[in-house]
Amino acid sequence: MTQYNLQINFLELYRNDDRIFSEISFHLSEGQHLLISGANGTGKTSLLRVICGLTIPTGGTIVWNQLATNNIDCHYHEHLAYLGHKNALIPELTARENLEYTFEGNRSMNRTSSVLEAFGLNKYLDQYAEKLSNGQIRKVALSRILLSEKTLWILDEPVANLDTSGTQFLLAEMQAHLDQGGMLITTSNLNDQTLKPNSEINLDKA
Amino acid sequence: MMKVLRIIFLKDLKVSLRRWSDLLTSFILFVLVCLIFPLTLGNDPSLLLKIIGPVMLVAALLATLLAMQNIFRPDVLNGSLEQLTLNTYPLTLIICTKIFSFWAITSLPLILISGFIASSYYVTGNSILIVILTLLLSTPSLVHISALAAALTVAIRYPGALMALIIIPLSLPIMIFGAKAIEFSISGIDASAPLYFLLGMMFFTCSLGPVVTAAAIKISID
Amino acid sequence: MNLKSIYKLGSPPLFYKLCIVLEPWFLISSILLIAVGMYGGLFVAPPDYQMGDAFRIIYFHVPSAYVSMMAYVYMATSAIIGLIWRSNVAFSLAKSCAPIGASFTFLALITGMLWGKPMWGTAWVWDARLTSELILLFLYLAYIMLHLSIPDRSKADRATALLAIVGVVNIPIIHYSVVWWNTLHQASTISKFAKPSIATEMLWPLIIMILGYTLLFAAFLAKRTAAELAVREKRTRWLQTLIVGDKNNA
Amino acid sequence: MPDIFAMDGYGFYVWGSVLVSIAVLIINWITAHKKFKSTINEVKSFISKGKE
Repeated sequence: MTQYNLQINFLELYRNDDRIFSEISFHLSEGQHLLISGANGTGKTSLLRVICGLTIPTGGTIVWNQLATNNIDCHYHEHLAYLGHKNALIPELTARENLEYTFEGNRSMNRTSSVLEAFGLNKYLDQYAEKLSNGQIRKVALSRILLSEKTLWILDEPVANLDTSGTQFLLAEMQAHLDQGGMLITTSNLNDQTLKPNSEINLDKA
Repeated sequence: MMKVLRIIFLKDLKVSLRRWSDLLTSFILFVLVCLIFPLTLGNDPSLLLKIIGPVMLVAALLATLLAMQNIFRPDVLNGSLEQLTLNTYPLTLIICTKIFSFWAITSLPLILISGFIASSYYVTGNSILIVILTLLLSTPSLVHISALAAALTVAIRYPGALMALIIIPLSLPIMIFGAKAIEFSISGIDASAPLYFLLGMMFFTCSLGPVVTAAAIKISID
Repeated sequence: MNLKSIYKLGSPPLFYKLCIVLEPWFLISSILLIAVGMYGGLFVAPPDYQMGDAFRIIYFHVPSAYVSMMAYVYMATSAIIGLIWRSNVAFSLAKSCAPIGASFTFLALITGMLWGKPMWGTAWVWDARLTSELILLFLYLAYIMLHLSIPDRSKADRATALLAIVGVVNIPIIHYSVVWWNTLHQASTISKFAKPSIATEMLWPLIIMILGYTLLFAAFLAKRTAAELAVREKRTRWLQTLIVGDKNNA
Repeated sequence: MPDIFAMDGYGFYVWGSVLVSIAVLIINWITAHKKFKSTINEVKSFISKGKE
């Protein structure tokens, strides 16, 4: 049983001549939660996208299990689940079809129905995603992450648009994920409810 | 692996069918471009037989151009394409599947109707089959080239003209040989040479196109 | 010359200084060569027995056509290097090649048309070479337009690099399909600029003109690349000291 | 001397292409030079902005 860990060294990102962020370094191992905080426009989303490998950083390295993520032997993406501002739901498909479209992981039926039950989604499964409300769309997207069985969850403002019960359930699920040795990186605005992080990066100061 | 690609293929077919108005527009464009020539030139059979090759190819190019603007754009906007790039499966194969499903849904109707349009241009006998075969061999290349242009311009707000500027020079060989194949068969010459060329181009674009398109997608959603 | 010294060229400060130092030399030598070549081509070389004095246009057409194609290959090569090593120098070179190459393509087209008018009686007869040049111009325009329409610089660099590579793979295919199409249509026209055997006093000015144009291309490229590098590296110390140093001297 | 300019009656085309070539090349050089100058100025203003 390997211990997963993520090491970020001196990450920096420039767009044209504007600095988005620089000198970001941290270490994350199993069961740990990193919170990236900061006001709007301080580059939280950009940082998450760099950590996921969607954006190529101007400088710095991302190391997963002692292998740089651009190394061909590094199976970083097999362990990574990312949810950004965009919920990645295809409006022309129903909620159920959108969920089935995540073709990874062989989760149990019980688990699936309990997650959907807790989010109160069961009634809406056969509606087209374009007919769902923002909160419901967010819940479908989040259930996709919860059911993904990946080690590292990277969530951009996970509780945005969620109602109280949904938030409670999500926080509990995130805690359970950490307890099972999962890893978690989230961003949040200061007034969001969130779990207590093991470490925090505040982009306001950087 | 094959199962995953089949899921993507079927899902793309389903989504495209639910966006049927887009597809209908490009199909109608194809038919209208083909119809406008007889209507404006008059129905002189010798003239129409002369122009059917280029008209068919240009109409197919325009229809492909129109349809392909939307191959990646909606998925980029709703974020599902970036989830596909984060997948463990090779993006090249996913893109290839996507392009193939798009081809099936946008180009197959054109190929099916091309026989009727050819006969309205007074094309007879074997030449109708050659017209259909030409479109069958040239549309995959056109779709792959357009997919590359669409991937490069996916982050641009109004990509239409720029896509045309990229696609038309690159697809010139296909246009030339496609038009020639039709012209040859109508004038009774053996059309196999240009058809072999089209087949070669089809293999060339289908094998290398998705690799470049996948790279372009990764750059565009950066 | 070992591999390491080539690798060093990828360093922006070194390349910037090299551009600044070499640019005047390229410019002066190319002006000299072009002057000699023009004298040779316009006054020394005997008129062609078939085309008379009109053939002298080739001393302007052939070099610009040559440079236009070389520039595209150069652009695509730099683009590949840029994509592989993420080198700012290579991307600056590729981006700077495009407008220069486009203007040489334009020149090749204009001079080709000026040659075609007295020869064919009309400026444009869909000659295979001219048609290929026209397509080349469109490929350059697509590259430039794509670069202009993507605001993020590094994204634009990489997207256009792909386009340049696809273009350079396609150019031979496009060229030969145009030639093939042309032989079916226009087999009768005299469309060959290059004679199988060309007299020495006709040949040397042409070679000198080609050399001169190439060096001129190098001079333009050096200037534009230096500018492009300066934009990209403006937050680095080496460039700031270089430029502020310039100010102190002046 | 007029012979040279007449060029067998092709004078317009030959000298035309000479002039066009020279003009385009000079314009090319001017734009490159202007671009370089404006870039240097841009960098200078960038530096002075950084100092403030």
